[in-house]
Amino acid sequence: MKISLALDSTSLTRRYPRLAVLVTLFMAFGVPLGLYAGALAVFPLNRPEVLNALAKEWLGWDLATSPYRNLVYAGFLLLVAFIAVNYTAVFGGVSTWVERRVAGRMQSRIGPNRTGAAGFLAWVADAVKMVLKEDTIPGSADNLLFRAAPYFSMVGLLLPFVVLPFGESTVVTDMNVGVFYVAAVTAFVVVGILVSGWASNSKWALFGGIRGAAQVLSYEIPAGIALMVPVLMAGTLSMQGIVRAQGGLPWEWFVFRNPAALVAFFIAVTSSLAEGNRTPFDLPEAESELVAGYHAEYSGFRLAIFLMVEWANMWIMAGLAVTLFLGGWQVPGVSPEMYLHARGAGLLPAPLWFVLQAASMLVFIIKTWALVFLFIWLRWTLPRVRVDQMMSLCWKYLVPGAFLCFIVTLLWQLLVPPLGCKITGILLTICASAFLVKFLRDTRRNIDRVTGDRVDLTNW
Amino acid sequence: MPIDMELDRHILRRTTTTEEEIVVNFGPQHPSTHGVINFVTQTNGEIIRRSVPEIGYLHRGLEKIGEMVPYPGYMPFTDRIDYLAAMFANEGYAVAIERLLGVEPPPRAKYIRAIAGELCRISNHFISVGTMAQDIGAATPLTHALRERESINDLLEELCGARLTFNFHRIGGVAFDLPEGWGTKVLRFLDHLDSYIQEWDRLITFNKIFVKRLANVGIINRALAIDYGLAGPNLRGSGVRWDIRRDMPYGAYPDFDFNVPVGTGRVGTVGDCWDRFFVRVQEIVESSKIVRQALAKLPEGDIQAKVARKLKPEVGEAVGRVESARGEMLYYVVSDGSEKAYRLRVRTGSFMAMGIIEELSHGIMVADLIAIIASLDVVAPEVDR
Amino acid sequence: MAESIREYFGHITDVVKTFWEGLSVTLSYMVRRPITVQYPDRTAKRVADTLPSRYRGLLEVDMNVCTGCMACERACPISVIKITTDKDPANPKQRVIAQFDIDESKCMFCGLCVEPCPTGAIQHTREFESTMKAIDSLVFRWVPDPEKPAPFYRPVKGQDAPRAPVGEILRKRMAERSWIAPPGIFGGEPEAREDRRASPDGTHRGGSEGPAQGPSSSSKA
Amino acid sequence: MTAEEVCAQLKERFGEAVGALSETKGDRFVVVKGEKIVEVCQFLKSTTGLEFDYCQDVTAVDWPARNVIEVVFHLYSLVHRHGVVLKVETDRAAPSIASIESVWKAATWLEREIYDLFGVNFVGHSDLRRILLPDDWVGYPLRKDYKEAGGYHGMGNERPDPLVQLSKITDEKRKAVAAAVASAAPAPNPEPNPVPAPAPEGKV
Repeated sequence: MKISLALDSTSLTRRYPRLAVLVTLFMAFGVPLGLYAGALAVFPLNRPEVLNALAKEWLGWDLATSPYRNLVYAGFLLLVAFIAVNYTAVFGGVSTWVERRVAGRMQSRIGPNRTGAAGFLAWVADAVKMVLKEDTIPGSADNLLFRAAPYFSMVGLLLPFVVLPFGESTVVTDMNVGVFYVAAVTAFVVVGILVSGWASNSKWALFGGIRGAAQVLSYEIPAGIALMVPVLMAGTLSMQGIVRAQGGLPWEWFVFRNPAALVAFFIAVTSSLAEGNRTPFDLPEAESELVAGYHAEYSGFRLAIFLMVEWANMWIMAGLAVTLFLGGWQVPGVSPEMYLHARGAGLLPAPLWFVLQAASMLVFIIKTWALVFLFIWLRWTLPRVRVDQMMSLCWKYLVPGAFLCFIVTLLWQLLVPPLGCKITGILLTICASAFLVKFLRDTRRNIDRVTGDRVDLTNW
Repeated sequence: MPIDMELDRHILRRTTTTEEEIVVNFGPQHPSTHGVINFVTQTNGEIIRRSVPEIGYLHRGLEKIGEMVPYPGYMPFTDRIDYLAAMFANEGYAVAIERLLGVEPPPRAKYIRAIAGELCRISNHFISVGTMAQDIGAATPLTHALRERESINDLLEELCGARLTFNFHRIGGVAFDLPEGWGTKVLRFLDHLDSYIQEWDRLITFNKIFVKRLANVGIINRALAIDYGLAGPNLRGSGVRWDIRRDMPYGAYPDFDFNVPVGTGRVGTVGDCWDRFFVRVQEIVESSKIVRQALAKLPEGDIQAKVARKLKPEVGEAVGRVESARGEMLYYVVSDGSEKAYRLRVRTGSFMAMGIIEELSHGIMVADLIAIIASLDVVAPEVDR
Repeated sequence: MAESIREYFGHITDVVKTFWEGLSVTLSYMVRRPITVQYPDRTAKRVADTLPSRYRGLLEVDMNVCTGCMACERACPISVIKITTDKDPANPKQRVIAQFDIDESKCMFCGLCVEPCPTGAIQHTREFESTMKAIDSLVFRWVPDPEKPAPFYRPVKGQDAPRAPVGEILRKRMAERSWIAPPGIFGGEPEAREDRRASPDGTHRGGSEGPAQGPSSSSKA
Repeated sequence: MTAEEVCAQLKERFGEAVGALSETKGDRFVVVKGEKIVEVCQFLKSTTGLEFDYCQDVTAVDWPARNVIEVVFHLYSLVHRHGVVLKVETDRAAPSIASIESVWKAATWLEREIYDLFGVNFVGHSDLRRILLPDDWVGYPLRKDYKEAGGYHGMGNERPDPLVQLSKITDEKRKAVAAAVASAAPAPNPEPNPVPAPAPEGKV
């Protein structure tokens, strides 16, 4: 009793208000920044030739011929994986906090605001709670599959990080089949959903699992075809290659280069919403229908994994869309040559190179968070579609639309000269900006239209 | 007996079964059953073969209690019949006993009843349309609706001291007169409400997914609605222009000018879920009109008719009907000349609405069942009483 | 064909239009004030003090102005009020109230008892926070000690009864019985009350085991 | 159409099976013979000019004194805006009448409720089982002679009333006080005109 009182976060916050702010700041900025910095430091080293050279230069050890070289390489890869896994967990947690705060505000509520400054530590508290809770397994469940299911989802979440470019050089490996690889491995998530739905031996979970399978498999098709549009425009499947084919300014992004790409972007985003089981496509867990759907029987740590996958998947979805359509990490005004020049001639890059890398990561992170906000915002605005509507939307609208975009892009690439692309880019950018301004004005007018409501940022 | 067999044989009245079908219990605890109700549902994948509601989990014997307590003492119990629209449960009981006694409440009391009742109707309809949006998967409209409802609850709390269990009506009048300055507050709120309703429509009513989910779903045509004795917005959603306030006027309602919105099949077929939803949204606007008129025309005078302290109505029986937020609420009171009712019967809109769900459930999808339950606006305590 | 093509694209434009509106509404709430009241610790005033005067909170009786007419007991539809009147043995002309108990755990806050009260002795306060560790702690004895009964109040014509401000007496009472303190109303420890519940015939422990005490006399352990 | 006219039409069609309009205060009703109720309802529903399409309520009243259970039908016509109240009396020992489910679907659930709470058997009902109470409930609660069994499957529904015990304590104490005063008598009258005792809270 006494211990639980002492650990009561509210009373701690009361007693040491500064401590709370410091802890919050550390969790909010220190941890993610540390992970980014780790990525920035480790990723450039993570190549055999660099490691070999470094070992020779600093340690005088000829790694290239050493019998232990594979162990060292694997060790570095583990380091990278460690950073990625932690980043996923932290992002998943932080995004739950963001989601709850944004949802609260949109719903005229406040959201969590007690644990830590602005309630930021709520996700840490939740994670601790989840891990401490009993991990119950229903007696009639298929024990092995029930235990394994969350890890399938987890693997599906983590594998795309291998090719997701965070910055100019901060990518684990730039596969030449990157896009294809992402489309393939994200399907692992649905294996987890399907297995958990079946293994739970619960009717709700079964409904959820089957719905999830049907949904994700269907939406792979429009998603896959829509992803072919930037591939066509860049002429490569490599993620870095696609980003390099774009530029830092909006009219250099693929999304505005031709109208079909714009449509393909919306199709890709819609499909990824469906693949990530986000509202309006949250059918597999459909709270008001299936109670909790595929994870109805899960608790404790396994449930935490499912929830983490659900939220962290937003990063993959958004990051993919940013990479393929929105210019990725391209910093405005920085050409690819500048990275090369800044790198310097030495084995390790010059400081300016690191600054440029950090800038490119920042651009990527900001864009991705903006898309994540869009996902959150959509979730708290739209109702859920029905199963048959989800299917008809996929097959009647998205699939034909994606094919059309594909063909138009093909023709566009063949027929329109580069100048045409540039003009289209600028025109579409202007249009998009005009729509954005109109949208913001509409938003402002919504407040004025309701008697008694006004702009008021108090009550946090 | 294994529970599955019992469900099969007893509730679903099923003698044969195919391998593909499963029986699912939607409830008694389920996010969308609006209380404690169990829908025993026989499904083939996402398609429902039949869904049979099992009720009674909230049965508190309120009709029996009516035979045990004296007439005035039953008023607080009526609050518990329908906790979302207790004003009408109060009013219906008061009207029934007044008819039994031959007492007429003074005009001011009638107006105050109308004001309180219509505010309560707005509050109830906000819950109804909000939870409906929630059941369709949109969480935000519900909290926006609750925001408006909070304002009404504050007003009603100031009027009668409670937010849900009002116990505001008395036999032959009302408990309190309007507080000082209350009318102005109500008018200020109504100004807000009238402008807010348009925002509500922009947010959810015409949302494409929402319309798609509700239009042409759970169609109850005119004949079916009447046959099943549906009441209130559910009946009007099927295009039947029937409103006790207008057609069997009681209280101050003959003095007011208001429309009775009915379902028109604007986005689908007459009598679909969306029509029932939209009827409620329109009724919010109509109720706002009534409150404005009542406040403008509010007569001076007493708020309580002369009624003996010990009520002993003559032998006889009377029916009190009011248009509750969930349709016609009918109190049937039989008096044997003592100070307690000999028999007190409450017939509620939710009970009638529950009866039709089995009929509608053939061949719909799981998600549609949720939409239908939500659109019928059943409140479990009102079903079970 | 043309019709269905128009319908097909009509769906798409509908989606764009209505999503546009819906998204602009939800976004606009980002800069409106949330309606939430940060109960209980971040309010400008105690919430009980912000409630309207008609609010029906916990019942309170001012024994100084109670006439012992028992109208409230009769009005209560669920019998949560128990009044016993008696003669003062020392002064047989003086009628006294030996017992005035309200079981506020069962009370449904309907207000019917307040209405017939001739002096306003029984009133609903605006206090609503009544969490107690044991449900019996919510039985309020307004005459704490039957040995010191309260005499009937005789109303004076043309003069208001000198009633204490509503809520004052109750607040004092509530402060005395913090929810964590043992109830002690039946003169025993909380565990001792278990047998009361367990007794098959539903009868209570006899009063012989301990003297009835006012709630205040329970130890503040 | 008024209740008198409806009653007259019924009398004309069914003769003896339909009683006279009641003369009691409040709402007036017509008593119909149980075996004719379905035909009467069918007639009320389908006859032009009557067209009672809306079955508002079906309920029952138990009269142990007369040894009958009355089943009460509140019917209404949304077309003509008129209503009628029918009553059917059935024997209390074995109450049974024909179901009017075939006339109005609304009666399905209403009759189930009467079956549940009064034990009236509706012959021809498609799904006659308990609706509010559990299937294994004993007795019919809305009958006047129903005695509560005090729980269900070992789940109690009563909480000991603390006020009863407190009354007992008070009585004992008062008796003790009276006895003490009596034994100390004749005591001088302490105060001729007692002022109200200090507030009980003052003591604590």
